[in-house]
Amino acid sequence: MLDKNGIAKRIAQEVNDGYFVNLGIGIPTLVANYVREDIEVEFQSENGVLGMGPFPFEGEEDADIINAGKQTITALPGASFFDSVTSFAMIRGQHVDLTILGAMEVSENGDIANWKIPGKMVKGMGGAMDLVASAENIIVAMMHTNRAGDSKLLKKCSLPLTGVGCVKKIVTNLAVIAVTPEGFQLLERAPGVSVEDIQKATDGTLLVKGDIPEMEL
Amino acid sequence: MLDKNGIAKRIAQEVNDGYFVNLGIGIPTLVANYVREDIEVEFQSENGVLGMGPFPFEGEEDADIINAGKQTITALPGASFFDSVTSFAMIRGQHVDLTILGAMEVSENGDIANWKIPGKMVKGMGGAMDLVASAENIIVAMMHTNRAGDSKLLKKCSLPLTGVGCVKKIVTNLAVIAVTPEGFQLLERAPGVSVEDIQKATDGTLLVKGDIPEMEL
Amino acid sequence: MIRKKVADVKEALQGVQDGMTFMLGGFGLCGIPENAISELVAIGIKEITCISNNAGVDDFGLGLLLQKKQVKKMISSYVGENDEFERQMLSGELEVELTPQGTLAEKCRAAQAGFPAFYTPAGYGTEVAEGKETREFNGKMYVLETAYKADFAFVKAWKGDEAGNLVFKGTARNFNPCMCGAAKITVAEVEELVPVGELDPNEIHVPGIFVKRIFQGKNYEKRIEQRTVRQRA
Amino acid sequence: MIRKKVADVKEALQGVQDGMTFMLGGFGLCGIPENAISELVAIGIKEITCISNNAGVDDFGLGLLLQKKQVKKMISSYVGENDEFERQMLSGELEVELTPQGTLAEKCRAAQAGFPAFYTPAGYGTEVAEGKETREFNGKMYVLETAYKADFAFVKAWKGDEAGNLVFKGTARNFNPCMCGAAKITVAEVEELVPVGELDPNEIHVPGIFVKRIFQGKNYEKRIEQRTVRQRA
Repeated sequence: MLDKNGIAKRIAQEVNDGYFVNLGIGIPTLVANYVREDIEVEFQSENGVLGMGPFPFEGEEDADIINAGKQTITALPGASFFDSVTSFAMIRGQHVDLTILGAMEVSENGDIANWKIPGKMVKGMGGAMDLVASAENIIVAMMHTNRAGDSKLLKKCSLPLTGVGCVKKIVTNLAVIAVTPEGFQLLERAPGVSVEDIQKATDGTLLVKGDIPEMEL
Repeated sequence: MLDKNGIAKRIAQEVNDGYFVNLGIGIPTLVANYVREDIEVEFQSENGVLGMGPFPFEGEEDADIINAGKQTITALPGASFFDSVTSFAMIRGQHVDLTILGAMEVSENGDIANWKIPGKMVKGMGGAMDLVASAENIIVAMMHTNRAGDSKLLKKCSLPLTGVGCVKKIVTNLAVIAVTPEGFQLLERAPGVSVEDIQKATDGTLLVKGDIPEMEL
Repeated sequence: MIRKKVADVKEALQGVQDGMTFMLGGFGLCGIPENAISELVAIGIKEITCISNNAGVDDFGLGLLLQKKQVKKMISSYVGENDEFERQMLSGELEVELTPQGTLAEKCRAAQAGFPAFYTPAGYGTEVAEGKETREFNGKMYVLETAYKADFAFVKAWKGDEAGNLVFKGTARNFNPCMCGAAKITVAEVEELVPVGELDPNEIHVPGIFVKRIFQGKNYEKRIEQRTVRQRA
Repeated sequence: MIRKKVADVKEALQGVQDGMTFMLGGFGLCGIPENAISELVAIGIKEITCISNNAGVDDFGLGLLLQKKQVKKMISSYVGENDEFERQMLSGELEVELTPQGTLAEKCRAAQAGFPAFYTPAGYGTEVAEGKETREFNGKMYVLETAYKADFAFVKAWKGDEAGNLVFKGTARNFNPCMCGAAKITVAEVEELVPVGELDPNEIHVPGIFVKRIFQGKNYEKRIEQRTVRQRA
């Protein structure tokens, strides 16, 4: 079973040379720490920076330079700052190659819910609806089950949707799963996790074809 | 009767303090020469400059700094350069207070034609269609009749339109005319021109109410 | 040149009235019009509608207006940093319209640029599209979104001049440019009002035509929401 | 950082084929991609569609492609400086689609920013609106215009870096920014390719993500169409 950093590490393998990547808040933010150093990648943050770098050294924080999670960050050589309209031109115009974000629920047809629990919690969708409606390549990073132990991989989402039929891949603490026309397809198991464990934690249709390898991390 | 400079001089009186003004090619360009010096005015050129200044001194021309007529120009202190999308945001968004442009024909309901003579001449509309569809305040600068002696102020335009019901005022070599719901209304005569002269040169309905003063130039 | 300079925030806010709709720039607490917000709190304006990506935090930014219950309605994309906000929303005291972030930016830009409406894919198939026209183009579904209407836009820039030209720094730019000229009156506050001619005309982010009033702001706190740092090796 | 630099115009144009649609930046002869145009003439590409505000003059800019009859169709707003163009158009050799200038810019921007269509007032009640959907919003009529589709965009900037970031000078900016990222492949030529890090990230006009290939151009003529001057007092 993976922890949050393990999920981030596995997702980092999906980041290819030449990719512009948008990382959501939470686990996705950690992905930047594990991307191979021999490839060229640029991180975009939807509040208006391309070429985002690591956190600043202590004492060098600048209130005017933050990411979408409102964290102080740095800009790498070759970076650019721009306004929100330009930022979403990058996203909506499919110039961002890969979007990695968290979710409360994903359904087997690729719907995603991550912005609202009616009557209980309403933080808002931020840029997530633009991202999931636009990106060709969306990976969800999340725990396989919620705190109550219920599966977050469902036949149908119960929460208000963020986007429909958009998720391509899911990486959880238990597995790597592709969203296919037939449903969730199990691709890899987390270290020490059995197909049965994953099956039990998955509410939606889980396709298991042949031998399922363990992740290489 | 006015010459081109006279028309420009009369139109310059319509330019008020605090106006952002877009000047078309031809007579309108001359208006800049006659604007009062005690008021604050900025000229916008749709190819991407606000705060346009006079022509450069000889030897100081810069191929990268031109107006919409492709003439070399200068930029005044406080000027800005921008792209075409931003330029038309200014125009379409009605941030430009006054648009002055030439015409081949104007009809008594305010339609304007100035971009095409079918089968004969097709230069294109450039920014004119955006300007006339957007501006609240449009003044046409033109000769009252064409080279063949035919009136350019018509009941209905015969040439393909640039915009509908948009012209507010017309300044010609003979007169200042307002476009009203009832038709062309004569406001002022050019020096030495009689109401009859204007009537004869005007094909559309010409309203003459009371005494028509001569222009003060 | 057309001069836009006003003496101070009081003169800049002349004409604001109860019940009006305001656009406010900023992302989180980054690039927010601190002076305008303080003044809106001070004059006790009421029943306002705010179009702003976020709603500040409990004791800073738009949170100050929420605390005093001056806000009738918030139009935002993300409001997750503000407990008082959540309380007022869940109790029904505060109307909230949540809008995808890119759509929010574009609805401002549409107002600025004279577009009444545009089609965007964001929100298709979700609550956001309810009651809105949807339409297929090239095999993909889109939602028709309309331009915002607002009485005042309050923006904050790094530098500006009397002509109203603005320059931003870092990610403090965010929603500020698209709100300029998107309301009837745009008020810009700047950290530094420089002499006309000092800004390079090639490097102006917002041309002065989009700004009606400009003033030099005071006492910027520029609070950081998440101070994240790394250790020196 | 993702490197976009290519060796020269030949490498930059790899993949261009007869029958393709190209966007070309520039207003008149100001800010045109001179190197790309020369190469398109040199390789003798045919039957192309060009989206460009103007069509050059007889012996420069896009006029060079027209002279050699390489252009099947022009999509422009103003073509009044080119006799050969007028001849080909009136004789029916050349297809021409005239589009209001602001609409032309926005149709590029729509392609860049992922908008399939937008409503604009320009052209309502004219030939331009024929066959297009029209619609009323708030008592005013608008025309529905759709995003362009193009295979290559050729743009010219003043400075650029290997990351594809671009900076423009004066009114040579014009249509270049809205064409970046509006075609499948965007090729930028620059007068000066500077080392990465030299451009201030606050002052970049087009972020590198919108540019696929960049190269340092050569032998810029930058011809002036109307040399207008005033006399010293």
